[in-house]
Formats: sequence, C-alpha cells, structure tokens
Amino acid sequence: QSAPGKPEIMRCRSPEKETFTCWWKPGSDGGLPTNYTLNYYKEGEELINECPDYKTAGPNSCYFNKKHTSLWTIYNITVKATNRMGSSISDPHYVDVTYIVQPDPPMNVIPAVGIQDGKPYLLVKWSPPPLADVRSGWLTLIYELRLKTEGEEWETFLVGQQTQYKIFSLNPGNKYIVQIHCKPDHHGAWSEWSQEKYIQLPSDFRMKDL
Amino acid sequence: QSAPGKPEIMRCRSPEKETFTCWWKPGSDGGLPTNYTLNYYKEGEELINECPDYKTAGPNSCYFNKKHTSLWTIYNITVKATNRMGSSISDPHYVDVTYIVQPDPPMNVIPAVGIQDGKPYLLVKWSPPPLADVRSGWLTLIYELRLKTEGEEWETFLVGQQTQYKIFSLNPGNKYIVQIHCKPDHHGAWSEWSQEKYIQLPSDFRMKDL
Amino acid sequence: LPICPSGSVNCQVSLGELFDRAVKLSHYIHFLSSEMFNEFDERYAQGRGFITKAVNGCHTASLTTPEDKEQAQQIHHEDLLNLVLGVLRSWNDPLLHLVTEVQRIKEAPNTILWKAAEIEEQNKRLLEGMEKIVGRVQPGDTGNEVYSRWSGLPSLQLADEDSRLFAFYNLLHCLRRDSHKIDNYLKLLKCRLIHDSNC
Repeated sequence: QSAPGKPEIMRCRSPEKETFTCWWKPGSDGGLPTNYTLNYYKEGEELINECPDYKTAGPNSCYFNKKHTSLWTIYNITVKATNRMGSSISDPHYVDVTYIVQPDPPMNVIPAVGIQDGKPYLLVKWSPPPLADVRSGWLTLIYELRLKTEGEEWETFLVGQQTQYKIFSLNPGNKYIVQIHCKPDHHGAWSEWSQEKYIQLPSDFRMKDL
Repeated sequence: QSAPGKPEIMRCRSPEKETFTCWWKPGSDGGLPTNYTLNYYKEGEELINECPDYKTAGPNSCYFNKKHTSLWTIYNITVKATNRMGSSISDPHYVDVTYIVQPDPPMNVIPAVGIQDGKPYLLVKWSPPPLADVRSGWLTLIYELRLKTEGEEWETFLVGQQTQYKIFSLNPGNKYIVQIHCKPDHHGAWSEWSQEKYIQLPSDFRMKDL
Repeated sequence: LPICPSGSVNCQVSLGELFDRAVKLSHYIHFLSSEMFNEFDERYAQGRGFITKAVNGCHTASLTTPEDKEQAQQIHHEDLLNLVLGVLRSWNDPLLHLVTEVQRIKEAPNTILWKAAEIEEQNKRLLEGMEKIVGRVQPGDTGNEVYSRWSGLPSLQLADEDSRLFAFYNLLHCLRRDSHKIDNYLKLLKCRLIHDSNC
C-alpha cells in the first residue's frame, strides 16, 4: 500500500464556447480507496475554487456550466488524488475556453447529383451543429468535406464557411461516401466527422436522367 | 393655376456613415414657379433647421455634410413646396443615418488561378470602396462574391469581412465571371455589384502550368 | 492550448484576444437586439405610429456618447472605454426586468423570449470582459461607476395596452441603438489600440 500516483489532466473541451468539461486519468491508487478533487484558479485571482460539478460529464470529469465559464481568463487547473497514505497533485493544466472549442458534427448532410455544361457534379448540402448562434458570427464555423469510393483513399476539400459544395471531375457509375466536419474559424479543434452518406452516380449521363 | 401638390421624400442614403443625402419628388407645380425648402429637426431638439446644402447632390436633393450628420439620432424631415397660390408640405420622413448606409461597390477586383494539393482554385482579391473608412473601425463592411460561367446561373458566396476569397469547386477549362458587392456589417443596403471581371481556367492542370 | 511559460504564475489572455472576444460578443448582442426589435415591431407596433413618439430619448441619454466619427476619434480611449462600461451597466437592470415582463405580453413568441434571456446573459458576460479590459488598460483605476438609472419598470406594467406596448417598443428601440453604439465603439477601440488604427 502507498500514496496514490500522480493523476494527469487529459483533455478539456467546450462544445459551444459557453460551457466546458475537463477529464483526467487517475494514477495508481496505491492499493487503497482514493478520491480525487479538481481545483482551479483564474488568472490574476488568488481564490482557489473546487470543481462545481463532478457528475454531469461522467467519471473522472469536471463540468463547468455557463455560470462557471469565463471567456476572459485563463484557468489554472490541477487534480489531487488522496488516500489514507497521502496524496499527489497533477501538473497544472492551463485552459483558455476559446482555444478548446470543439463543435459537434454538422447535421442533415444531403448529397445530390447535378449537371453543368453537360458535366456531372455532386452537390452536397448540410446544416451546422445545433449549438450557439452561428448566423451572427458569435461562433463562426468552417467546414471540410471528404469523399471516397469504397476501398479508396479519402479526398478532402476545405470548404470554408459555406454549407454547400459542388464537386466536379467525378467518375460516372461510382458509388461515393461523403462526410463533413467543422471547426471554429480561428482557435479550437475539428469536430468528429458526420455520419457517412452514400450516393450512386448514374453510369452514363443524359439530361433525362436528372 | 393653383397651390403646388404635395412633394414626397423618396430616399435618403449615406455612402460611408459620415454624410447623407435625401431626395424628393416634387408634386404638381400648379402651373406656377414653385420653390422647395427642406426642414428638419433632430430627436430631443426643438430647433427647426433648414437644409444646409441644396446644390452638391443635384436637383431636388439635400446634402448633409459631416458637420450636419449625427448617428443614433432620429431626423424628422419634411419638404415644403411654395408658389404664389400657396404651399404644401410632404409627410414627415424619419431617418436614423445608422440604417441608410449603402456603400459604393468594392474596387480593384483581381481574380487569379492557384493550385493547392493538385487542385485548381480561384483566388479573388479586392479593396473596399475608397470613401468607406474601414481602417479606423468606424465602418465594418462584409462582402459577397458571385461567380458564373457564361449563360449559367450566378452562384453567391458570403465572404464576411475578408477582402480575398478562395473558390475550389470549379470546372477546369471554363471561363468564369466574378463580381463583388459589400454592405455594412449590421444595417444598411448592399452596394451595387463591382464591374464584371473575367478569368479563364486552363483545361488540364499540371504544376508547370502555373 | 495557450502556452504558459513553465513556472509562470500569471499567464494571461492578451489584450488583443480580449478585444477580439469583446467585439464578437458585442456584434452578437446587437444582432440579437436588432432581430428582437424587428420581430416586436412587426408583430405589435404596425400602424401605431410608435416611431413618432420614440423620439423622447432613452434612459442612457444622460451619458454623452460620440455621435459621429470625428467625436469618436477625438475622445480619449480611456473615456470611451468607461462610456462603454457605463452604457453596459445601465442595461443590467432593464434587461433583467425585460426577461420577466416580456413573458406577460400577449402571445409573445418564443423567439422573443429566448432572445431577451440570451441578451441579458451575454450583456453580463460582455460587462465582465469590459471590466477585465479596462483593468488591463487602466491598471489600478477603479473608475467611477458611471451609469444611468432606469425607471421604466412601471411603464412596462401599465394597464392600457397601447401605452404598455409603446413602453416595450421604446425600450427595444433604445436597446437596439445602444447595443449598436457599443459594438461600433468597441470596433473602433480595437482598431485604435490593437491595430494602430490600421484595421
């Protein structure tokens, strides 16, 4: 039996710049019942606060709701493991909420076939994830689209802020798989890819096909 | 011969949120020489003022230079037509300069072809209309770009505040027409579209082409 | 992740980033305020001639704010920052009451209710940010808590429907106007202080 090993703060994420969650990985528990407390202080403040909510985001996590989430400051976060033999504290983890925004994936991805100057193209449309207002620029999202035929490599297209995209130079008769993901325009991380969507291009193109 | 008909204030416009002009349409002149005076008072003020400048913006107009232009305040404007037989006054026209800004079109629109990961893209650059003071932050403009090949429908892209834009989903070998217009970030109207600019995409792309 | 020099105690959000976030937030608040005003105007104010009566000013009229580019550029940035703070503070109380009183309007659509609550919350968040910015630009200066008191609650609760609706119209008209001023001044200040007036 021994004091617990050092926990490690693995990741913090905000889905919409309004709340955020941090997760940690416990160290060894020294063979004893061990409990964990997450403490944080904000830049320029002396006050040490404890995690407001250990439950909402599941085990080994701390959820900061709107009231506890500030955009204007850097959080200095540590996790302390304690058992009967002693305790140990993680390295500090610095969080600036604007940098940890990872949105949910885009929704309603709809691929359709079109024709322009007699050439077939794929028009894919989608909508942003249902989170903070994207229309007003409060949270500006950019998108990437990826496309492949079964068994091939993905081909990725940087789309920018549009929520639709046309892809030319395709092979008639192929069955394509399409996915979209998104990210805040400046800081933050790409969302997961949206659900795979399939579209079959007709083999030969005549106007009447469409 | 009779008293003049009622004039009508048709439109007021500010090109850069620093000055503005109003135009009116005369009513019947009753067959007699008729003159027009524009009067206004500002919200919270008793003082009735007369149009400071009937000349600069041409006939049946009143030009308010910087000294006479205030934002976030409502102007109550009327036009009075007078001839020997009498006079008649227009309905009042309420104006807050914040909401009547319509900029001039963007300038120096330059389309160019680029290549990224072996894919052709169109990079369009432009500059804001010269009258608009975007440098100081007094006026913030957003832009829209539209693109088409001869005989096709326009495709419009909301660009936001940047003054350049990359378009990927293109058809090699096509000749494209590009135009840009702009508008204040919140209120006001879109400018006219800029002059049409043409760009020919090479049909097949090899690195050495560029 | 923001790179904090190891061992450094005071790793902080830069002034430029603070302004970026404040401008994005002020833009969002004004966007919501405009939409709320337009929605209310369309649904409750058509044909009532409220605009002619709305010219008796807003509760923040006592705060002398710049009304053209020249005035805005001549005012010292510390005074303009404090003015922005003053206008924001002046809206805390009315926004708090607006959220409850709007629910009493006949068939008030959810979109108006949601916006009133969202604006109230984001206004507090912007106030927090502005206090941080002022603290950074004028360290040590606690600043005089200038703000304009609002006494419009009774008019939002009047029995006569026309008068009550006009009181809402005037409040939303003033919110649209003041939130646009704040957004405009912050964009100006950001260009001046962060980009040397060369945005």
